Amino acid sequence: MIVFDVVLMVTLWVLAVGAVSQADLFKSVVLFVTMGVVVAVAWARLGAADLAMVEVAVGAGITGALFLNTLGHLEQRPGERGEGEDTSHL
Amino acid sequence: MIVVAALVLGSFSAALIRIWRGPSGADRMMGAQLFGSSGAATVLVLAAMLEDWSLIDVALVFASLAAVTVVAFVERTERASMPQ
Amino acid sequence: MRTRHIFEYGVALASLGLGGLVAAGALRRRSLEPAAGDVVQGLLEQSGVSSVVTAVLLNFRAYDTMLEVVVLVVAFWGAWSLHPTEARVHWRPSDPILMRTVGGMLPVLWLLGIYLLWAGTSRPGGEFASGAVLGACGVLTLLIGERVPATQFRPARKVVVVVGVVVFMVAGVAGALSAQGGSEVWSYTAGEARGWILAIEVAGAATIAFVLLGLFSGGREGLDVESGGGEAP
Amino acid sequence: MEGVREALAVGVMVLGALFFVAGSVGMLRFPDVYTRLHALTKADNLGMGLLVFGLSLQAPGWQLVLKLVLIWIFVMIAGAISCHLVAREAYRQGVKPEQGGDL
Repeated sequence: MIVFDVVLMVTLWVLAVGAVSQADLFKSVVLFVTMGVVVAVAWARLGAADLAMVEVAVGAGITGALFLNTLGHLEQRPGERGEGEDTSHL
Repeated sequence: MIVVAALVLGSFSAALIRIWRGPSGADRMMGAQLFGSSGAATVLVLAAMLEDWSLIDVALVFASLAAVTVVAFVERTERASMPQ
Repeated sequence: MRTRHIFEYGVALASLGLGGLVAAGALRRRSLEPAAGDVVQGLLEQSGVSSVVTAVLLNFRAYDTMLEVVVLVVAFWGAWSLHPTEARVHWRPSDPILMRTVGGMLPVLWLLGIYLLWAGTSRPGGEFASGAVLGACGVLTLLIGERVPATQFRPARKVVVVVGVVVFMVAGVAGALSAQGGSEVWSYTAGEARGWILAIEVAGAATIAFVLLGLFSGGREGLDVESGGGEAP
Repeated sequence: MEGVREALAVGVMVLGALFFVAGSVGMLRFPDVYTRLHALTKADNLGMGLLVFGLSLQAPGWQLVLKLVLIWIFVMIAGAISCHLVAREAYRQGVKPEQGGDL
């Protein structure tokens, strides 16, 4: 069991440091989503089933979709898109 | 039981290497997908090890939402490449 | 450049220090007694539910939970008052397999969300888990180019966004009005805790799910049938 | 009888975990996206199935067995969708399958 805990902890550290230190934003997002999954497993290991559920649904599910969505908007700036949409208030 | 947990956790870490090395976005997404399924497996094994069967519900949520990120990933790139 | 690195190292050092403190504390007080746990266990009978977590979240420390929902609602308002995103309406994924499989999975996911809500009174689950799962359902629905039922109607949206907070407040006011001697202000009406908790859970899950969906859609155009026009709720 | 069931459960679960490891090794060692996906998805589905079977033998009630089977079905659906989508995405992005190379 202690091996399990240590592996979980080290994975968590690697993912956390990796997620914030990437230059490639997409890689960063994937690492963050993965970290959400590992955090959820850690909560499950600690017996906090409620937290694990919320963590996996929000951290791995919705936040991942949200970040990927944002990334899409960042990659295609309004100016380059040219659909005649009002960007004057930006 | 502990052997099972160790093996599943081992495949967990393998996914990490794939995410790190890439090389393509698809590879990284694949790694995240493996994290999803082996995460559910780990929680299941934990449920048996700790004899805490309420963790089954957690695994249920894991399994049911595993596809969300992948769908979002594909949708994003597809929509970006589509002529508006 | 230089200052940025100094800042990063500073943050790293501070994090390490904090982590060290936490680790030291964890190692020192190994046999920490679960002080609050016993109190909660003792009072569980009065809480109206049999799940410890739900009892704390929605009865003993309900105002905390209410403020969490308020934070979500404020975040939602903030996001929706920014630049509107382009409409998703005319977009459909080109992949029939994706649409059919996800479309077939969605009803089961809805059921799962509602099951978690129901399970919340006796097992892990409850409004946050349920709201998150339902929100993820909505996100998937948008991702396959479908409309989420009822989100096009602006009055319904306005109601759903605030209902989680309003029901909380109604519960508090009802408790205050029926309080005898003034000591029971902002607690549930005697003997009706379970009913109030269920009402709050249902309303809260609806609000949380809608806020998460609204954050994903990024603005009203993400949800509306026709883009533009109208007011944000 | 109890002992036999216990032993069978553990045996099946170890087998399932071995499939997980096989899938991960395949994902690390195979040459391109498509073969990696193939290794990963198939092995994971079977590994999950065996795990679920092993746990069902230990579960204290039919509701739990029902949930476990539901988990398996969800994992298979999610695996199928993800595999298909990721492969299509890689193909659209122009990732070429490796040809004629040896492993």
